[in-house]
Amino acid sequence: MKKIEAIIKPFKLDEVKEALQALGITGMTVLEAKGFGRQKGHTEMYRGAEYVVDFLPKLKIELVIPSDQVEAIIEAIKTVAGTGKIGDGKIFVVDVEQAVRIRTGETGASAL
Amino acid sequence: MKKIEAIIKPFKLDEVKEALQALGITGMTVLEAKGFGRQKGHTEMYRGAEYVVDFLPKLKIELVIPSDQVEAIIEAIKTVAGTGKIGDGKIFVVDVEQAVRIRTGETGASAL
Amino acid sequence: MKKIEAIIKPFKLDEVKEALQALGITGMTVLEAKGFGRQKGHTEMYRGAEYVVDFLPKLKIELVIPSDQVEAIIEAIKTVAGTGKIGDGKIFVVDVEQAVRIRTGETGASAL
Amino acid sequence: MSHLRKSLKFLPLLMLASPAVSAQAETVADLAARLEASDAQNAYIFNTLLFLIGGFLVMWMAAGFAMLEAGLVRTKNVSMQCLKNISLYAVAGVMFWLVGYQLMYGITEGGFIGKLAIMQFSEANAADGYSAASDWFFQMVFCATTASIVSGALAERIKFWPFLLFTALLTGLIYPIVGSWEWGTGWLDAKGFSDFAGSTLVHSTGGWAALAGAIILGARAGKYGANGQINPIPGSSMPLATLGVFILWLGWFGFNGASQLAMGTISDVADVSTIFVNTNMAACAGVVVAVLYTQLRYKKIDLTMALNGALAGLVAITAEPLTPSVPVALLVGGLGSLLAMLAVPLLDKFKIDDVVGAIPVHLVAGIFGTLAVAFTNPDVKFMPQLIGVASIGTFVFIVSAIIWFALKKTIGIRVSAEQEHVGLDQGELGVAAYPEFVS
Amino acid sequence: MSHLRKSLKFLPLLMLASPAVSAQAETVADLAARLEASDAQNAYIFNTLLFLIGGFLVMWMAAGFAMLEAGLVRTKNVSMQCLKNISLYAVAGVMFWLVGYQLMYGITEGGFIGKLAIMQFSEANAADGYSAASDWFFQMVFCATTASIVSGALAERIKFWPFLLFTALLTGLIYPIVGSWEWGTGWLDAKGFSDFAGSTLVHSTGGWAALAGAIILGARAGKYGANGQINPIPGSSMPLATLGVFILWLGWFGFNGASQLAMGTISDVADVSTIFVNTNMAACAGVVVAVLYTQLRYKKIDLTMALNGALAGLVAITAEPLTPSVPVALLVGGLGSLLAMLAVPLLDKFKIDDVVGAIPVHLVAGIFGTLAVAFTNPDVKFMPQLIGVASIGTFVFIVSAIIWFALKKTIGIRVSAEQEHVGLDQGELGVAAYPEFVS
Amino acid sequence: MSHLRKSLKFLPLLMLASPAVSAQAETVADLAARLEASDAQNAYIFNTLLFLIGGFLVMWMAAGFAMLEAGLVRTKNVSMQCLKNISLYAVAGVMFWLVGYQLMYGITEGGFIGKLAIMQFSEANAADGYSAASDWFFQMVFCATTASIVSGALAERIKFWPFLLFTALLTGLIYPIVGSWEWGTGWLDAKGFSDFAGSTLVHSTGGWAALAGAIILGARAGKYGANGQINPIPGSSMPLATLGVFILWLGWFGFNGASQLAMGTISDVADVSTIFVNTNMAACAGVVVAVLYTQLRYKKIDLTMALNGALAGLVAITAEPLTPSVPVALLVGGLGSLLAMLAVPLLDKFKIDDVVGAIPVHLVAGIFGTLAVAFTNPDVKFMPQLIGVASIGTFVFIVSAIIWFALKKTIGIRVSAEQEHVGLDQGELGVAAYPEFVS
Ligand SMILES: Nc1ncnc2c1ncn2[C@@H]1O[C@H](COP(=O)(O)OP(=O)(O)O)[C@@H](O)[C@H]1O
Ligand SMILES: Nc1ncnc2c1ncn2[C@@H]1O[C@H](COP(=O)(O)OP(=O)(O)O)[C@@H](O)[C@H]1O
Ligand SMILES: Nc1ncnc2c1ncn2[C@@H]1O[C@H](COP(=O)(O)OP(=O)(O)O)[C@@H](O)[C@H]1O
Repeated sequence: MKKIEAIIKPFKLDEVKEALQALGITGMTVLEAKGFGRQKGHTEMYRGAEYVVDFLPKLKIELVIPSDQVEAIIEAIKTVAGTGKIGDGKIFVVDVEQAVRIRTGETGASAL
Repeated sequence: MKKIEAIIKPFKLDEVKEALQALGITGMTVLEAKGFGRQKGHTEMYRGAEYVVDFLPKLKIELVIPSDQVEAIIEAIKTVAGTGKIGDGKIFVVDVEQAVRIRTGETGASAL
Repeated sequence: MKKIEAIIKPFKLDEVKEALQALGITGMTVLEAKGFGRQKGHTEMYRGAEYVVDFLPKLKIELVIPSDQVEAIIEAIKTVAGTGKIGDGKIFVVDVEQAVRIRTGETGASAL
Repeated sequence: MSHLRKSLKFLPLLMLASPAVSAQAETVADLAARLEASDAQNAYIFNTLLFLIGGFLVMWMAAGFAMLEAGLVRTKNVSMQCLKNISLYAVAGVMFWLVGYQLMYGITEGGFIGKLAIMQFSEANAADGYSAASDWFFQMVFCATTASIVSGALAERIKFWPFLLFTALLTGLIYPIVGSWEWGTGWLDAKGFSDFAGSTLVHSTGGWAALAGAIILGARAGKYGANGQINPIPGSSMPLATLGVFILWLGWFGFNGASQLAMGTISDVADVSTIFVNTNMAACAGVVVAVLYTQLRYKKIDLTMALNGALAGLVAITAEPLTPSVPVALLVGGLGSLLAMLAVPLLDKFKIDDVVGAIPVHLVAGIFGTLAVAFTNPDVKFMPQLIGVASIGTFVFIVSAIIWFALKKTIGIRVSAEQEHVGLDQGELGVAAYPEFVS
Repeated sequence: MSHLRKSLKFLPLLMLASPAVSAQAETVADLAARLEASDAQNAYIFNTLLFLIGGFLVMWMAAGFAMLEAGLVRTKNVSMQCLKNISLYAVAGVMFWLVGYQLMYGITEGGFIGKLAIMQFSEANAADGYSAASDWFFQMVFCATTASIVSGALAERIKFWPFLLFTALLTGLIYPIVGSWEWGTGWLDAKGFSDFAGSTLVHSTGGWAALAGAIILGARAGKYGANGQINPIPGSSMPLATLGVFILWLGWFGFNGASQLAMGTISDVADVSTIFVNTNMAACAGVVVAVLYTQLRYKKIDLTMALNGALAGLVAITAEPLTPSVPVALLVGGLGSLLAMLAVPLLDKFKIDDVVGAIPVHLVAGIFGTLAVAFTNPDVKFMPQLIGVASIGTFVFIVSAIIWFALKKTIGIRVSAEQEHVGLDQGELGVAAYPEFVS
Repeated sequence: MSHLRKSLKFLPLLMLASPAVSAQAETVADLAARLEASDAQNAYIFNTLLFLIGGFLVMWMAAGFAMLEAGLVRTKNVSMQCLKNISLYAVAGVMFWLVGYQLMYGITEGGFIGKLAIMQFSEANAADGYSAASDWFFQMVFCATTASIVSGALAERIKFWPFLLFTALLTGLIYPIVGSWEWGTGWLDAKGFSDFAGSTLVHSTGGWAALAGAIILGARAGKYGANGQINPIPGSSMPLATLGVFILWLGWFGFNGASQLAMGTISDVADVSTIFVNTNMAACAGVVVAVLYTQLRYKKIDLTMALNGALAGLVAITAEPLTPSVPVALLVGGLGSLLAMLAVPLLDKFKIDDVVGAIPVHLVAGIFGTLAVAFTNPDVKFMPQLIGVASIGTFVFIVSAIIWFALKKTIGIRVSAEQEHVGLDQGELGVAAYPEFVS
């Protein structure tokens, strides 16, 4: 099994979710994050002084999947989460050794 | 070392923490998350229109442990975090190559 | 590629960011977290009853980097995030199999 | 009919008021009658104005309760708490018109119960001394206050509709009945009981109803551990709770001040002023005592207790805000606060779960304040005060308990464990307090 | 010149007011004149006081709109909504002084338009019956209310400066002109149109301006799906929205009550009291209807609709809060609320995106309330009401549309898609509502 | 003794007021005396009512400061800021009764200091012209305002108890002493100094005390970088800050309006009305200038500066809200706002860390407003204004500095670096502002 970690722009969440559902994915976990990267931040004004906010709001999507679905999922995310503008985000793939469904105790791919 | 990533229902945190402490675990990190899965969401009403909220509040617990404790910990989490109802969550196991305690510079199992 | 996961005290973020930038790191993702560990929590008062808050605010920094930079980065984080006081946090290293830049589709080290 | 034209009516109106101006033969007697009419008119206007200003200030307390309670419940129940507070105010208004007022003031002197009748507003009449509508408005907002007290104590687990039903009965029947005994000049008033602005009639009544409800409803899941430990359940927002208390403090000037019921004479308006000062001082003492007490007792100051302390001071002085001197008012407010501080852990000991501290603040300080009148007002004796506190307490507690019990056995009063767990905003209402989070 | 010394002036002043006290030969006529002057003075003070109290209560409504709107926009637009609300109040004040008041009240009876002139305050004069400055203040806060209505409907996508420009024109020209037709005793007043406190003049005017703006501006990105589906966009904070509605409810006692424009007689102050009661009851009915309706229709209660229901009840009763009996006031408020409930999804059907429900509440309930006067006030006929609603509607809608269109074609009224997406707080303003989050 | 019975007293009371009604032989002189008594009574009631309304409006400003400051400190210090605000109001009330009032108003004309005595309230007396208790209440809330100003500037790093101690000294001694010089008719008043509602006596006094404190306390950790850079530390909630400013704006009508100290005559109530208009216009100008200035100067509008601008406009007009015409009031408010805008970065340059902008708003605009009186009120000269500003500034700054210094050297005024870092809510208080987060 592999874990896909995708960092995306927050407003793309719904589209990504739908694309993944279309691929038969039934579960994922989303975390709020702040991203620092090539996308430059913006300046804010507070009491007459400017400051740069260079951590931008992002969402981190984590989903664990059978290894053979990795390519399709990367492809799907790339397609819908991309705007072509800097800051679209990244996809990382990590190996997962075990998965357990708490409710049933099922393990492995059937736990996903 | 392994990293246990457990996605649980938020109100189970205290019980999970206690069960893990009972196993001698001295550290863990918790993140707020939203989960999408088999557990169906609920509809909300806003200004006369319904909409489905299918991302539900979850907590993600991360703890890095010596490899030999994996089974015991999975067992413990399964026992206390399970309600038998859909949406109880998952446990994933990921390999960790290195651990460092920032304060002392200790590495490996002694950093945990 | 490796993923560095560093759990730090929140007020250290800016220093860590600068130290990493100095090493040529161009991207990272930060998540709010609550940490449980050796650092003891504090008691709060609410309506005449005390309770212990033993999950303390932490930040989790995730950055994926080429494998050869691991040591330098651990060193840098250790230096700037350390206060010498309990609770300074941990650094974990996890293997990453693949990285993709959503915007361009670049993969591997060039996606970072 | 329109904004400007209306103003043009002023002069003719004034003419009307002095019909004999141009007549040659106005006599001293004519003039005396005119002066008397003029005095009566001014008194009428001042008294009515006092009711209107006091009324809108007390209406504003509904917002205070809403914010205080929204701040002290968990995020998952905040929208529901807002809904309950605006709904109860609406229901109280309707019920107090439908039955409440006549039940309360349609009583015979020394009687036990008024009449079941809809409020009818008579024509304005100089002899009344004030506008009946203004009086009704002022009395109605008091009635609503009683209901607000209950909503806080039972928060986070009570079902919406049964709560609203109870509110209807509380504001339509229970409160008006006990109100009739005293302010309606019923039997308690005849006994010599005295409750200037309602430490007992309003605050303890709300407190007893809340207590009965809290016992029958049971504590929130997780509040009390298996082996007796108490688990604090912190609320969602301290600044909202603080705002709520400031609102209540402001509204209390109307609550106590306008309970003088008249300001058409020097003595009345001076009394209103004294009431303002004493009301304020009692609240100040309530804060100071709570801050000192929690600092000394717990080594840390408890903000929610400081907020409760202000309210307890206000509740305590409400039974008699006029006769005490300033030091006495400070003492009454300070002791009211101290008693509330002591009552909070006591309730927990009995596993009575009162989310916002309504019982310590409104019931405990209310009882204390009412009894204290015997010592602060020379015209008032202790026994009548005790009888008043006991009889109203017994009546409200028993009737409330019966209603709560009946509701429990029929439609049920408590949400399911599942709903309580996910929160009432999702379970019953369908809109989160901060619905935006992530998506 | 100073706080205490001033008070020492009281006695001499009183002496001045009764110059003949020490004279021996005061006659009945002298006394009659003195009594008359005294009556006139009291009436003057009471009337002025009504304007001042009503005025500060309506001013407070600006805070109510700010909180309601801050609560109903998304977090990323909250700071901007706060800025818009405080800025529009400031601009309304300046514009109503610069041109508004004279345009509104400098009209000849039965006329179509007042004069373009800066407001000049005359010396205080007993014969006026009230202070001109107090009247101006009271009229000004009404004008500001009109502008507040617009800001909510167009939130989350309109540019700041064009919005402020429109506000200036609305408060300086549009509102004063339609105001002049009725309250300025212009042609509509001559026709027999009646709008006691402004269901049409204030609320519908704001509503029409908002409607024109919402159509020309277009919906927020993502609000309406490609195949007709409606995507709710939940706001940032239900407790803030609730606070806003409580503030507005409180302010409405000033809005309607002080629109009696006088309280120097028993009849006037009794009327103000009746207005308080009816205003309150209409809002109560609005809440009750909204809660019941959403429960029955949607199986879940919608808090934002309950809040809108209170406001719709208030708007509906505003055209005639004096003549209805309580049951009629309940009916007017309840129907106003029901119509607003029905209008919300209707607007969505036409893809008109009104963020806070300003159009259902202020326009729909405002029209209904104005037409209903024909049935609640025996002196008012239906046709004049219809003419009033139609003529004001046509005028405001067309003129607003022209202005919005001109602004759109010149400086543009809508932020870029990118700015809308990141939120106006970041795009236009540069300070987030909760700027602290992480770092 | 009870709500309804009381009202039955009205008629007898009226009878009492006209004892001769039934007597046959009432003379013109009798009638004249009765009319005079009636006039005196009405004036008394009106004046007292002005104090009461003004008083509760200014009391409400305490909530405004609490919300403004809660919004502008970081989340980790919000509960503490709430606690400080409610506590300081309580302490101010007690101190102003214990010593403040007599120190302020027990001074001989032209004197330097009043007497150290507890406030004793005399019986109501028609000859006073107003109720002493109402006057005391009104003066007390002014005193509390002074203390509110300090709490904002020193937020996020000062210890609770030393802060409260300073508050006690400020409200019991410092403010009353400078108050006695002018409003107590002391030496400054004799010099011809004029400060209608307290630009200097209240606002600058608070500002000077805050400035001394800010210097001695030092800046928050991290506010000023090693090489001179300024690090903005954004607050927790812009909507709360906005709410606070709306509350303050509303309260200011009481602050300035009721400082007329009388409304029992046409001229007085007309003056109050003029003050309402000017107060409002100055605030409007303050907003407009701040919005324009920050747009032009920084290319982005700064909401917190717009909020400060409104307040600076209000502070500036407070020294003389009566004599200016509207354009002059706009100018005073606008310039006050501009000066505050310029002062914010200036303070930063001197590394004086003022969390909420209390010094620019209350001190800078307060000085400007006081000096400007020489140009807006023909009866006032520049030199006395300068003397007043300078003498009060010197006195307050030096005495405050001594107290702060003494506190620093004894019990310490600053929390530990560790406590500052984790936040005062955790370090000193023990309840987070939003304590619910995760668990
Ligand atoms: N090396 C990295 N490790 C972890 N997260 C990264 C890394 N680089 C970028 N990110 C995340 O991806 C987001 C987008 O990256 P950025 O460089 O701004 O644009 P792009 O994705 O177009 O290259 C960042 O905001 C950050 O959250
Ligand atoms: N494949 C997955 N990858 C990551 N997280 C998952 C995955 N499937 C489920 N989850 C997480 O687990 C939670 C529970 O899953 P769900 O399917 O609802 O019920 P159950 O755990 O009973 O199977 C989800 O809300 C989501 O957070
Ligand atoms: N085994 C672990 N797995 C995951 N996170 C851990 C683990 N141990 C500690 N942490 C995280 O590191 C933080 C600091 O650890 P702690 O034991 O308090 O102090 P120190 O870092 O000085 O050893 C914790 O708050 C927690 O977030």
